[in-house]
Amino acid sequence: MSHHIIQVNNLKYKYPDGREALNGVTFRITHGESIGIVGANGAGKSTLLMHLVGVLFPDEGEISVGDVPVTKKTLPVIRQRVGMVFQEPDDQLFMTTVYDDVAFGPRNYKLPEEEVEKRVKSSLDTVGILHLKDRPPYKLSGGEKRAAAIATVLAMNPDILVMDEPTSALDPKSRRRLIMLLQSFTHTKIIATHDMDMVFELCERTIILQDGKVITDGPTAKILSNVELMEECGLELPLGLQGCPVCGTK
Amino acid sequence: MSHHIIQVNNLKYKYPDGREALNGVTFRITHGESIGIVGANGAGKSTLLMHLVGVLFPDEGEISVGDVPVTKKTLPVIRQRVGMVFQEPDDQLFMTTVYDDVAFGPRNYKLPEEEVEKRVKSSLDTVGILHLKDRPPYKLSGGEKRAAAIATVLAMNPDILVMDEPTSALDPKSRRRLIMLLQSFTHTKIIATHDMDMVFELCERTIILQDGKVITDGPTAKILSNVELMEECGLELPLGLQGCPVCGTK
Amino acid sequence: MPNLVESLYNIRILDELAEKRTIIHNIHPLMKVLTTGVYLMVTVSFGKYELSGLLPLIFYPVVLITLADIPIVPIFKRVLLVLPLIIGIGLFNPLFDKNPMIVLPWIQISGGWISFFSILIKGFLTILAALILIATTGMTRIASALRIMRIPRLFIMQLLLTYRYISVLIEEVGRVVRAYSLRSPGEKGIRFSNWGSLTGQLLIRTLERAQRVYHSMCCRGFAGEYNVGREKGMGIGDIVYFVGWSLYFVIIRYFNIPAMIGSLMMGVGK
Amino acid sequence: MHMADALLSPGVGGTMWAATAGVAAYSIKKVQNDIDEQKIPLMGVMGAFVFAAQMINFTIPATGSSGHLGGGMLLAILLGPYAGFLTMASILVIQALFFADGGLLALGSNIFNLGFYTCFIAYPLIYKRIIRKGYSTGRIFTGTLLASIIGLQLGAFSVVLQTLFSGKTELPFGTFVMLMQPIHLAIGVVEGLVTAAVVGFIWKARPEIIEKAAAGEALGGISIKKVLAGLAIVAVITGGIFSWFASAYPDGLEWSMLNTSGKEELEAPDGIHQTLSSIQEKIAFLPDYSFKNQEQKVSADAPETEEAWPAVNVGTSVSGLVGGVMTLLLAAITGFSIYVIKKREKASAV
Ligand SMILES: Nc1ncnc2c1ncn2[C@@H]1O[C@H](COP(=O)(O)OP(=O)(O)OP(=O)(O)O)[C@@H](O)[C@H]1O
Ligand SMILES: Nc1ncnc2c1ncn2[C@@H]1O[C@H](COP(=O)(O)OP(=O)(O)OP(=O)(O)O)[C@@H](O)[C@H]1O
Ligand SMILES: [Mg+2]
Ligand SMILES: [Mg+2]
Repeated sequence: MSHHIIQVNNLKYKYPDGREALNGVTFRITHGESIGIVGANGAGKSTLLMHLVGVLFPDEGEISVGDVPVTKKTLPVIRQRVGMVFQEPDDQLFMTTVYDDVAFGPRNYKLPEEEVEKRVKSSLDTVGILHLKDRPPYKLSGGEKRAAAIATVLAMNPDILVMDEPTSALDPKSRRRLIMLLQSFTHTKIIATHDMDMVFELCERTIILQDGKVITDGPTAKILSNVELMEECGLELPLGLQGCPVCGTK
Repeated sequence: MSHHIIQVNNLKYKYPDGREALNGVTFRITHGESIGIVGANGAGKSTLLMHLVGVLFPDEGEISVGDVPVTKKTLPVIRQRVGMVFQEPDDQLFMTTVYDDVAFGPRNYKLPEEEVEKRVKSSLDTVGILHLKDRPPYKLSGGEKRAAAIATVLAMNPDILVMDEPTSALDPKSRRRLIMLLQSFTHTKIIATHDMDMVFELCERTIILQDGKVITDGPTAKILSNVELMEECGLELPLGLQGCPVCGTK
Repeated sequence: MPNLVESLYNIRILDELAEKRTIIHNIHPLMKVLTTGVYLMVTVSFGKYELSGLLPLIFYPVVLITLADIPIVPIFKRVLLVLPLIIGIGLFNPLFDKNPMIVLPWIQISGGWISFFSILIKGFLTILAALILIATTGMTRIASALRIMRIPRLFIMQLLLTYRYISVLIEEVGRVVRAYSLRSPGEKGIRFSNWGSLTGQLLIRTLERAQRVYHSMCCRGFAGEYNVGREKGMGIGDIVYFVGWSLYFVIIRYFNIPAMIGSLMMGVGK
Repeated sequence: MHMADALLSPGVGGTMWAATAGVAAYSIKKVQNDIDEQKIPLMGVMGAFVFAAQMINFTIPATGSSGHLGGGMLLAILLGPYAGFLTMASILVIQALFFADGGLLALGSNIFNLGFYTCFIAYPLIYKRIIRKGYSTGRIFTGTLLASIIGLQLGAFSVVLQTLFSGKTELPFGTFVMLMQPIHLAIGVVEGLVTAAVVGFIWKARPEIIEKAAAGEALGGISIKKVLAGLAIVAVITGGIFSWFASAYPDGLEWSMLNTSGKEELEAPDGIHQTLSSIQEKIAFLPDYSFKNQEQKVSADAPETEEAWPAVNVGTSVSGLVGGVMTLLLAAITGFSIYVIKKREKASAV
């Protein structure tokens, strides 16, 4: 299915105040790949992801999803294919109940109400917050909001899943549940995160960003275990790879 | 110094909509202790911390910091002693530049401007964002905001440090830097987090909350390595303790 | 500032009430909007000296409040907050209009007082009607009613976004004020010199946040229309609701029922 | 300065609804032409901001009363007049619904009073003229301050007119004007200062927002003459409708005149008026006094009363009183029984 190929070409983006957040980013992601995007704070991860769903548009370079270039005109098509979880769950929850919020997307595609209900329930169940369905989102705890935000995107059944720090604020069990879920999701997924352990478990390929540029792009196992490289990019080995308290290796 | 003792007695709190977030929490923290508060999403961690600085007031039970009960009247004293980093960094940044934001607290204590500058610079340096000092806080990336929020509290030189998920959104290196910093901070610190590895490294004592109640309260090494207990509370062993790829232990 | 947080709280109370599922809540929003319209028109169309004729209008709020499970206290609090405005202007009537209107053996009541009470009752009823409408319907369903009434989409979207952002903004104000007070112990309120940067800051931040919210809506297929899933079609019951109430209002308007009851009673008494 | 439903007659309320709907429809058309994605959230946020600002009451120095911001000028400057007017409309809709501030019938008046004069008169005629020479902190300040004050004065005067034409209050015109205008002058100054400060801040932080709003608007190009001519037409039409409604029954202005002159009705202007009012009497459900209602009938029968206009004898007064009490009792009983029945149903359901 060619429409799952994502091509990013020499992407440059400057925020209106002159901050150069992306400085020529190029990569190509093929169908079914699972990509971890890592990098220090301010490296440009969120900025990059926002380009993939057309929230920001590049100053230079181009992006295409499938064979469709991401432009203002093609937004409806793009957004139907790509589901994105933003870094800030508060930005993503805008209805009066969690249920309505998760149902918002499916309803926009005019699905019959039974189908909507099925989708809402299953997504809420997947992230483990079905019991919160009738509560207003602004009254949830930080992690509950995060889970709800993820559910809103799952309910849309996107072909490509883009997530900005999906595990932050989640408790370890919910994090584990999310990782399992993502493992079972066979479509393309792109995950920006500081959770190296998740990348290690989940993504076969990793892209390291630094100062708006791609520093490395390759197999996760190789990259994430390269102490020097990681150190250089303001990162660390996954915790699971660091000194083991049992055998004492470093 | 008795004023660093924190005593929480049978604390109960119900949100205005009737949600019982705390259900009789009791503990005592003595001077210089380093406490990790862990628990599943929605367990009541943030609610508990907000009581410690008098953002919320208990429906039942009482809290005292040193020998001062936390009430509306004693707020100025309490807040001078206790510095809190909120879960949401956005809430904590309200001035036009990062510098002014960090300087806000010290300036309120009428410190001479050189002293203010020294404090601001050293706190910004500690969290690694000195280079961002002249930027407006709302234009920072998620992790940069988090770092700035931590700096604002450090600059106040509090006797007691209360932090709600301080490492979330931080990149691994900043996280490491924060942990080192906290290790060198000899006063009392209370940290609510999902980062079990940090708790394992940093806190000699751990309190597990579940559904607004204290489930366990004891030495970290014992609690965090108890697979069954952790499982039961919606948690997991620290990643560093889970299967070691070198020695293969589980 | 407490004013602000309080108002947010009020919005939320009404929001939550609108989430209930009672007979009244289930009536089609369009019919509820129209019924409210007729009610308001009839209420204000009463002449300024017609006091008794107004009274049967009170059945409408009474029936709705009880059927829709609306708690009385918060609603009445709101009414009491708004009434002083009306009283302020209405109170001039007794001052300027001193013609005796009701002449009883032991007391004479001037036209000014009658018209004052008439304004007061009308104020009470109209305020109540608006609050009941929102508390049983909710903003999104009112929006869908407006859409059926062919109000342009752009305006409805604007209305709904404004509505959403009010919570976002006020919440943010509350949290910023909290953070402020945490780092300025011993200070009451916010120092004047900081007001400017605080509001400016808030405005710009909310602005950027609003853009993010809007984008995240678009990312989920938003195309200018809020879809409220559980909206059923209009049924006979809905139309009966509208027609029934309207009939009742019109009858009240043309016949002064209390006066009839009164004279009947008096007649019996004789 | 929100008008309240209770102070409004259906005639005036309806007219203002129509006028507002007209302006809104025109604005929507204008906005739709040059809408971009950024503008929609901008309208939403600014609406929320002004909404919140309106919630903050400040005391007016030296008067002892308090007021709040209108915000129309801020909206016009940041969004342009058309989007500004629409945003003001949505703010007032929400206020009317959630706070019963103003009210649903008075909505038309309120939108008009707070939105029209600021967006379509003060903004183009004052603010834009001053700004035309180019942006500077000083010009933004004076322009914003002056436009805010004048916009609010016009709005306040409009409130006076609408209230008087509605005839629910006995306040004489002069007194009312003397009450409203000075208070709103004070509010206007505060509003002007705040608006100027906010606009100044945004101009420094995001100049493109303010310049875009002012540049993209066709209104800037239209000559003042055309605007004035248009306004004159609107004024004549509205005035005509107003006076038609106002003269359809003896109240408001006429009522006070009637009291002083003692004549039951002023000379009917001409035949048109009479046919109009007779037509109205036949079809109108809305106007105030065209109803044949019980009280009036009875009072007409009452023999010895001196006053020509409403007077009631002892009998009707008492029966009205008794009937009223009975009605209220009945209402209470109804409410209570519904409550009890529901409770029982719930109990049996459990
Ligand atoms: N609205 C904005 N205006 C100006 N600069 C911005 C804005 N948002 C982000 N930046 C800057 O752009 C750069 C990249 O930010 P981005 O949010 O993409 O980082 P990130 O990799 O997601 O970081 P984090 O891991 O902290 O989330 C940073 O230097 C940041 O300060
Ligand atoms: N403003 C609120 N109104 C009502 N209920 C709330 C509010 N904030 C939180 N709650 C509820 O109170 C409970 C405790 O929330 P709290 O934020 O303390 O959890 P937490 O332990 O910090 O969770 P997390 O790890 O997700 O941050 C949750 O069930 C949450 O849904
Ligand atoms: Mg980011
Ligand atoms: Mg929390």
